[in-house]
Amino acid sequence: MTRDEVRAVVLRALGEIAPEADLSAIKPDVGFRDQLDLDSMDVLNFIVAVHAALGIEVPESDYPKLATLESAVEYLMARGGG
Amino acid sequence: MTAERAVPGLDRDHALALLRQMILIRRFEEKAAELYTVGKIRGFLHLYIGEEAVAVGAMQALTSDDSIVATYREHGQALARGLPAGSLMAEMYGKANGCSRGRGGSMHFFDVSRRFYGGHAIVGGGLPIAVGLALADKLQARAGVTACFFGDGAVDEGEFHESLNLAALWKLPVLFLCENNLYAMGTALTRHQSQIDIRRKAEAYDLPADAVDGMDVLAVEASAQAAADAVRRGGGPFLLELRTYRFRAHSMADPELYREKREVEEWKACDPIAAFVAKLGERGLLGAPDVVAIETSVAAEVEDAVRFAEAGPWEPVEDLTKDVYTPAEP
Amino acid sequence: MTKMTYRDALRSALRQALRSDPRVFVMGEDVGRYGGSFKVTYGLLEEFGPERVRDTPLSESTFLGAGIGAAIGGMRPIVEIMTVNFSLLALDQIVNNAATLRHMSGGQLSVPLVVRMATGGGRQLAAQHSHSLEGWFAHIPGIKIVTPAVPADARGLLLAALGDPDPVFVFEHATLYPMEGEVDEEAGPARIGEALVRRSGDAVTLITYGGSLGKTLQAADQLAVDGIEAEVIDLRSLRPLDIATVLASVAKTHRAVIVDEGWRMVSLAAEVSAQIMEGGFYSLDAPVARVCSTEVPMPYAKHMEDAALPQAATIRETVTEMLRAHG
Amino acid sequence: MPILTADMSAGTIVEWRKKPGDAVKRGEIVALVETDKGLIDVEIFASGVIETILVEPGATVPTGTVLAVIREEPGAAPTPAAPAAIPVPVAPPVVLAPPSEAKAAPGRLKISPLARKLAAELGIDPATVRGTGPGGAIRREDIEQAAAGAAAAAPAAPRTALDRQARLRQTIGAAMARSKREIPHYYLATTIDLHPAMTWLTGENLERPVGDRLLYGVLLIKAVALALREVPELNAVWRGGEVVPGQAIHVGVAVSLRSGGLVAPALHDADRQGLGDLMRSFRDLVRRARAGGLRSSELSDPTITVTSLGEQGVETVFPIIYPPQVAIVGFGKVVERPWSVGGQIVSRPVITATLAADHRVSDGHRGGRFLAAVDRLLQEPGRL
Repeated sequence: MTRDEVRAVVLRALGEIAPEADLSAIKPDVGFRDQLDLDSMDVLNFIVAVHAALGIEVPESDYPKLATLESAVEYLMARGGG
Repeated sequence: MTAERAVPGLDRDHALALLRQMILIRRFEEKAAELYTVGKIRGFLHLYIGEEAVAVGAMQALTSDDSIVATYREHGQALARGLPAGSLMAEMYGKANGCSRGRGGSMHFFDVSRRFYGGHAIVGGGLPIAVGLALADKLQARAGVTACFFGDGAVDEGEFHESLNLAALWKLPVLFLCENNLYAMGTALTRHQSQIDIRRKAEAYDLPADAVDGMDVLAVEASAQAAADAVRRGGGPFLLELRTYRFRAHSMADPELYREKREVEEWKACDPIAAFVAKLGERGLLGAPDVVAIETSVAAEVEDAVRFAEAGPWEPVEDLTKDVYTPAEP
Repeated sequence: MTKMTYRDALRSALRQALRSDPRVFVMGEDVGRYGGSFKVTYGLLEEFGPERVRDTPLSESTFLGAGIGAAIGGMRPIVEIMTVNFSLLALDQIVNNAATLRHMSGGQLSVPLVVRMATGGGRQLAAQHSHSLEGWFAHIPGIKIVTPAVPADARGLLLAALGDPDPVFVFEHATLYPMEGEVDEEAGPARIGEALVRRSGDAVTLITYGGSLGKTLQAADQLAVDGIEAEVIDLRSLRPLDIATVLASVAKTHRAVIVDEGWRMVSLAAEVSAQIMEGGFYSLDAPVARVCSTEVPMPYAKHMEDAALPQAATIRETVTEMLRAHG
Repeated sequence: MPILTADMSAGTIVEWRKKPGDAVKRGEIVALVETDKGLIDVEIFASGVIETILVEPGATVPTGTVLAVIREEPGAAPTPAAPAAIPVPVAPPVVLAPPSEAKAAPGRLKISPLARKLAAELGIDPATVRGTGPGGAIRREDIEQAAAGAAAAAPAAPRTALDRQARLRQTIGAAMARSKREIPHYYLATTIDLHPAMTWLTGENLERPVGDRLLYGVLLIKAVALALREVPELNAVWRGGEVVPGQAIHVGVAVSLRSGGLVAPALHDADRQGLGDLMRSFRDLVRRARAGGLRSSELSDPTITVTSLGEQGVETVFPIIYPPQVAIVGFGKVVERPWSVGGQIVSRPVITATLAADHRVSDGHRGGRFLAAVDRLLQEPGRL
């Protein structure tokens, strides 16, 4: 998949968790939890959605590596998303 | 039974009138049976075929001032009393132009203008009403006899004994007319009464009584006249037992398991209409053309009654509760 | 206004009717020579004669049926059935004739009949002489039911019954005959179908009729001591039932208790409760309560009969429990 | 086939008394029929000659069926044809005039008893709720809508979202005010070492597929649920002036709604569910709470509530009890703290657990035992 396709998957996952959020306004390098006021339940649902879409199992220890839009795309591309 | 009554010079017109009334009842009932089989008449239907002489004969003894209380087998009494065949047929259709506005049906004909105070469907339920009507006449010093028709079944009810006692005790002008047709629905008289000579029941209340062959219209007329005269003399009530037989089932739903076809045929041999036609023929009071003329005019009258019923309106449902109570004066 | 007993008030109405209308006559067991089993018709035979004050044989079905026939025949009969317990013998005439003939005849027949009966228990007469069956009669369309609880109504409602073109049944609780009260002998007939507030209050509405009014007022007075002001409504007639007056009161108090000497199940109280629920649902702060007779053939022994019948104490406890649970 | 009895709808031909070619006269018996009332003769009302017999003996046919064809004599009166259906007028429903509802006393709220009871239980002031019942009467659904607040509503036009949010704010406000006014709260707090729980959890999640991973919140809920078995008086509601013990342990879980506001629907029988099931129920409850799909029982059933504000960076929570419950447990955030283990100072993840309870129902002694039980249970996460 291309970077843009992976990026679209991440944004769609975020959209399911925060339906009212304006996805286009998400800053790529600021943590999702702060921008979208996500709690641990939201993060778990985000990880599950990414796994469902890309088949990538993100271990708990790697959660911090998906804290921002950029780092998430980077992480997922590196693990065969690309 | 009392000795054969001598019939004073029988007047031809009167005889033909009696015959026409009996034939009208017969044809009316046959038409009712027919209309029942095609669903025009519903519910219960109790036919009077075979007992015509009782209603026609007894009615001759009553004036327009007299009152009548009858039972659910009252088509014959109603027709003999002069209620128009159309209003009776319409009532059985359930139409608003019926004599009870479609509210009563076959078992509950009413016509207060002719002092016909109803068909009553509770066996024995009409007797106290008749006693009360007679009490009202007596208290208002009004001339008048209340004729109360009931069957042999009613003789079993407490109200029969209470009514005869009260009427005798207070010397009320009630003519108790017991149409003994030998069956209370499916129970023969011998199986529902210990004393089957019903006329003798009156002795217990010190009340005059008589019995007569209910298949002979002239005998019935004479006995009823004598009984009514006795009552009019203010001597109190009279019990007249009219021994008759119904040729049809108790009602439309009766397979007649309780009596033999043979017995019915034997009684049919004494058909009140055929017997009367024969008697009048012997006396040269009537010829075949008279019978044809009566049959033709009766047939027309019955057809008119059916048309009247067919054309009748249904009572509007909005009137459902009308007459439960008397409307308050405005 | 004069002070007279309930029975005297009834007699005053009977006498007034017999004097003013030749069509009126009285019929019943021992109403004449014996002077009436409850002494209501005492003296009428001597004043109006045996034609108009008629002792009857013990044939309730037939002399009530005869009353219906006489009414159809133009008279204004007053039939006395000694007590409601014996009226069961005449139920066929009442239901199938009195209540039915006008409608079934298409409006041709009118039955201007008055039937008076004593009713109720509390006099240790045991099961067969203590019934309170007004609720049964109130079930039947075509007749009217009145239950005078005080002498003034005994006179007023009886006069109203006599003036009514349809059958009216007057139920006189047997304990009320000796009760004294103010009666205006010039007053005209009362109005059938109109309930009265006998005591006003705001905490709860007590609805009753006939023989239970006294106990209900007693209970209300006892509740007042505890600061609970109960409104007491005397229905005065069971059919037609004046539910409007009841609902107006419940809209104010939001609580209702019905006191009815009939047996609880399928009682008159059940019907009033249903109509309150239907018409006053949003006024209710508590389920409607009923104080009725225990469902038992009335026992002879006094302490047992008292336990079976509604009492002022039971009414009071029912109200206090209702306020506690749904305060 | 003639109608021969009052409720006859069909009949069986038993035998014919006539055959084709026979003459028949009005009134004659032409056949015998078996009806519901027994064998009855069939009378003919027309005169003429039988042409054909259409229904043979043994056949059962509905009333009105033509049984035989007769060539009628001229002049016989025709029977009015049997009506296909008897034209009985269709009775319009007789609408009894509804009993006139006595005017509700002015200022009197039109509310159903059930709705009034539910409002009291959810701490909702009915006056703030708009009724959708007859004449504006407030019904159960109206209270539930108010209780579920904004979440319950489908995404609607912003204006109504604001209304709903305002109304939810009012509803929560009313409940909290009433709780403060009526419930004598006492507060206890304790700090719990979560090291055993967190290490167990990390190992557990490694073996679980992504969709079945557990959050530490589930461990806290299960510990609270099991601890309530040891101190049951905290698992109850206050109703009609007296404590009503909970028939089961339904833990209300405070769920923040994305558009603001909070609801605390119940996790039913939290003490009896395994951690996996409890996690699934917990995820489903949060999803439905936020999508507005809560069931009314989930709103009215909690026997205690757990609120966790750790993720908002709060260390210690001093919660207010949700009426009609009699206790509430609060958890702060998990922080690394110096911790003495066998005299040695080590770094340990700890969490502050607080209990607010109704002093009418329990006292500090019992509350303390409860928090101690929660702490003890969390030291053996494998047995939760």
